Amino acid sequence: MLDPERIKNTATKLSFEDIQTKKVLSFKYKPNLKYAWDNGVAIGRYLAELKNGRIIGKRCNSCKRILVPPRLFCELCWRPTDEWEYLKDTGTILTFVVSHVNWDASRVKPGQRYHTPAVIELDGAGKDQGILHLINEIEPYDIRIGMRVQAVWKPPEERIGAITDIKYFKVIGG
Amino acid sequence: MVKEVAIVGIGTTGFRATTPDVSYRELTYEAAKKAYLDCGIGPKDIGAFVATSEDFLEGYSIADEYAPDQLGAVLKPIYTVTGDFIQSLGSGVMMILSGLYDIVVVQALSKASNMLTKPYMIEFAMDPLYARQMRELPDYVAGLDMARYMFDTGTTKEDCAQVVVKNRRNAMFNPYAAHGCDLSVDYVMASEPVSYPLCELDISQCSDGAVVVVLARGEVARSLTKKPIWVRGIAWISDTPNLERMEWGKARYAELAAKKAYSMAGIKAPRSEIDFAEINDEFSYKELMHMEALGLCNPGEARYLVRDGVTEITGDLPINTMGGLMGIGNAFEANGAHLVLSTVLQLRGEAGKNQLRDVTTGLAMSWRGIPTNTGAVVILSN
Amino acid sequence: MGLRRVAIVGAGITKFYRYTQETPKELAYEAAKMALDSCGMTLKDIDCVVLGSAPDAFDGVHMKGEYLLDGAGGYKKPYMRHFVGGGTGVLSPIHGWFHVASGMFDTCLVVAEEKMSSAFPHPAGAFLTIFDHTTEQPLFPTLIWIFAIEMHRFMHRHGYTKEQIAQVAVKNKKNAIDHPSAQLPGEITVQDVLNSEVMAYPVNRLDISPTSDGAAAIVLAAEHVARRVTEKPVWIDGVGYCLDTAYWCNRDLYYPDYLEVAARNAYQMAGIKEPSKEIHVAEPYDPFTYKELHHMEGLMLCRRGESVKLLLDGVTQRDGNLPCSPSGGLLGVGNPIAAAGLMKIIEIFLQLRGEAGKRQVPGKPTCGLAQAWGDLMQVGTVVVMRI
Amino acid sequence: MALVERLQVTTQVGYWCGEIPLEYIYTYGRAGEAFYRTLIEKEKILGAYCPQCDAIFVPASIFCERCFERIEGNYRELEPVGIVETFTVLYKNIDGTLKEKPELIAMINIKGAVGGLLHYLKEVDPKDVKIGMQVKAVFKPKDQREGGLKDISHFKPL
Repeated sequence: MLDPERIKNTATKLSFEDIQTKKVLSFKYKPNLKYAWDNGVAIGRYLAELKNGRIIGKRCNSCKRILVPPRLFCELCWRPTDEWEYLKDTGTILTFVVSHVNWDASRVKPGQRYHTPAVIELDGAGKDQGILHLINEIEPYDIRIGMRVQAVWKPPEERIGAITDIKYFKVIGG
Repeated sequence: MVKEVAIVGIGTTGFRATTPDVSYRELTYEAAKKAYLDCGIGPKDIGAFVATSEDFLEGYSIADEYAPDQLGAVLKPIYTVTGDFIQSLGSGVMMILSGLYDIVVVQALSKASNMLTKPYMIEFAMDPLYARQMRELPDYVAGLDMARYMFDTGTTKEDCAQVVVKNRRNAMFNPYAAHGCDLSVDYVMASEPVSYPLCELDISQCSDGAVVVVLARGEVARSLTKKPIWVRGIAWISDTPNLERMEWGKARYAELAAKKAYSMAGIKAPRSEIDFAEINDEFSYKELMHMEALGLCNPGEARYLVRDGVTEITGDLPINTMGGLMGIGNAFEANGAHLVLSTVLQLRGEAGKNQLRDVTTGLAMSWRGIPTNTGAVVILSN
Repeated sequence: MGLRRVAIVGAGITKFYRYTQETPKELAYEAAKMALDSCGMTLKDIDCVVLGSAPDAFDGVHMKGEYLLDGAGGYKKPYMRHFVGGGTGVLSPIHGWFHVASGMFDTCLVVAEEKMSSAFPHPAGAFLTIFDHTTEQPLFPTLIWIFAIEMHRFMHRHGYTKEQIAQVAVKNKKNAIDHPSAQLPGEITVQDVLNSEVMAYPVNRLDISPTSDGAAAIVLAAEHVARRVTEKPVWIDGVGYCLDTAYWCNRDLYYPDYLEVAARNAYQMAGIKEPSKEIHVAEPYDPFTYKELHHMEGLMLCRRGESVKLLLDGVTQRDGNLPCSPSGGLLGVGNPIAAAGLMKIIEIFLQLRGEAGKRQVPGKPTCGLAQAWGDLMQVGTVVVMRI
Repeated sequence: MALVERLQVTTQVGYWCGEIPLEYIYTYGRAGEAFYRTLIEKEKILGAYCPQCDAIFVPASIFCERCFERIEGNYRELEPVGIVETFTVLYKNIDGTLKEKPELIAMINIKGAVGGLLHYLKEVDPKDVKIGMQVKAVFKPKDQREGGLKDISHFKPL
């Protein structure tokens, strides 16, 4: 049997104020964790094509998918992937979210648009072959699964070879 | 331990200071592909996988997510050990001995070149209540340890420099090594002080690389390869994590792990039954300290062995024949992996120019580095 | 299979709070010492120690396993930390099982700990860096996004509604009233859930388990030791764990295939053919309301699309035919990630021994399972236990 | 070797920069709080006595790591004096820059206890420092003490 009395003494409850007002001592620390991750062959090509305003995948002839983001091997068939293949920048919303919070759990400020990330199945990539990106130019709660969307690109001079070279996807129907 | 678990396949990308042309996925896939071809298997033959990684070395908060794809482990049993490769290898051995699996794959990789703030990452491993509040370059811990070791054993900076010269020269003829170099003792002794007595060249430089090992049970192992390398003993021990209470100048973790591994392997006199050893030399003095802790020589005697060439490839007790960390590189969690790789290559007779003649039993030993007191030992024989 | 039998013989758990003063070492110690005391063992009787703890980003210590070592009793012992994100808590007994079942060790102390309150401004910030650093992080995602994405997909494919799914929070928070470690127990209504703050549609605040500080521990022993230590050893009869691809956008999230694979492995090892009948009590992982249902289906405790029916018919209540999360789950007791998974293992340990007190499910259950989940919608860990 | 395709031109090589943006506030726990309160208020070093191991362990903790007994109630206040178990001369800062003046860092075993503190050694010429040397703590003025290791400014020869 769990002993409630003993369990009560295992931890000392605090509140955020206890720490802020120094009721208990503490040590503040900001770690310095910086990285430069090698893109390699597949992601290197993916980012380079994004800079050209194109989305590229790599086909796996065994499971008939076009892998996006591309990789040099198909993780399901565990074999080298085949041809590179440009994908249209249109697709279908598989699922989406209306997020009232930011990445650090703070709430989206009143007047600011809620974040609306979605998994977008890119045309031609194959069933469920989606990428994560943002939806915009539509009221967050008007978005529906199944809607057709198209990428809205940054102007060429602003593109740096990043997933954010696509500003967002806008709804074009459905 | 009777002949029950063997290393049947091993694959590596080799170790280089930087690997800018491949992503960590492509690096690992290459090592896995070679390991599976080495023993003629594919992912469908593998019962389970054990990956090795630490979050902040990879730059992720849950780095184990990115392990399965490159190993062919999608929708298969796989988990990550946040420890040294030899600990993961120990997990793989236990998984086979448990009876659940016949073949288990164990992986480790290093992308040290992608880590831009290494000293801060090591500081981040220290206890935030005490040692971390010094906010100093963590190498001071090795400086303190080296100073005490030299005080206790009379070992000199010259003896330590001899280790660097030996290991980096051995690495020149190891195609998988990143930091081979022909140095003189005086050259090493002249390097800039970092945390005296620890100088620049007393510290191993980092390298990138991946290693994948295939373990198999007894009869399955014999069916997969003509040269199974048997795991005769494996153990890992952690001494206190508190720098404020540890025994400076000693490697008690290595002593205790070796004792357990020797008893499993039925080894009574390590000095004569162990033909060669590939052991942690992240800092020059550590090779000597570890030799003594492993019972390969008496306390304070290691320096004479290195001075008299006993631990050279041509000596009676070759140590770090393929370069150790000084020569192959400090690959963090993958250190144990390249030490095991070097041991397997020698036992298979595939060590090329550094090949030792008629060796049967090798020992690989790893330490997890500052600020830990965790070590692991594995004894392999052909 | 002629496997060496391994039993759980002791258990310990701390109180779960949003903020605690204790250091991670002290939390781990409190749980580990309670586990040893509960079966009259001391650290001298322990051959090896296994530690489960989720991302280092919460407690704020790199190589956190090494830091926690003395608190978990690993001093000068074989000590190892494993890690599969949220699934860690149920992987801990599995990793411990390997240690003992291999014959290399007779006893193993398994400790799981998490102190999320060290992370500021909020532990959720740590989840930014679980996403692919090049193709996803630039969009500043947070974990709640992909929970909501998965929940939305789950609702869309089965036609489940938020009102139905909210019943899980009502059930679990009520059950948690009887759990001494509970952080957020309480009597709430479906309406409370629907009216609580929207976090990321379709997820509201009361759909989510809280972040917590806490630790839990169990003692494993080989059969000959277990029978000496306790008359009611609880055998680990089935273990299963599995990861899916990290490319979570390239698979349909409505059904956890990886969990089905893990469950099949555990059932096969335990000789279970009909899980929905042979499992008497279950602790599926419930970091979010919909996850308990999502996992009941993956565990094959019911057919796909039928989990809500079981919930609404009261089958999963404590007095139902298949009680789920009688402990109060992560939603009620709290979610210190790895310790939350081990809390569920401990609940089944106590239920099978008839020692769950006010939480005890009727009918003297003899076979139960605990399950955890985590990573990028990607890992299932399952343990089947019998008495 | 195993990759079907490789980068052929060096300009194709690229990397993506990023960091892990987190911040932490660590509370000191029951024993750590007592340790630093004692340091601030009484300029003493708090240890904890373990009856089973018959030793006082510094810094104080609620449990003995060796025998796992609870020793929370056995705190002992020790004089801030000890001996140098080992020492080093640190030339570089954590950001890799050279220190203007090398710093002496030592492991100081507190007298009468197992364990001690890592800290700076000052007011001594590095040449005169010996292992086994007696040292004592020099505290910051009380109003500058914030509850941290640096409440002790440094150790100096006795």
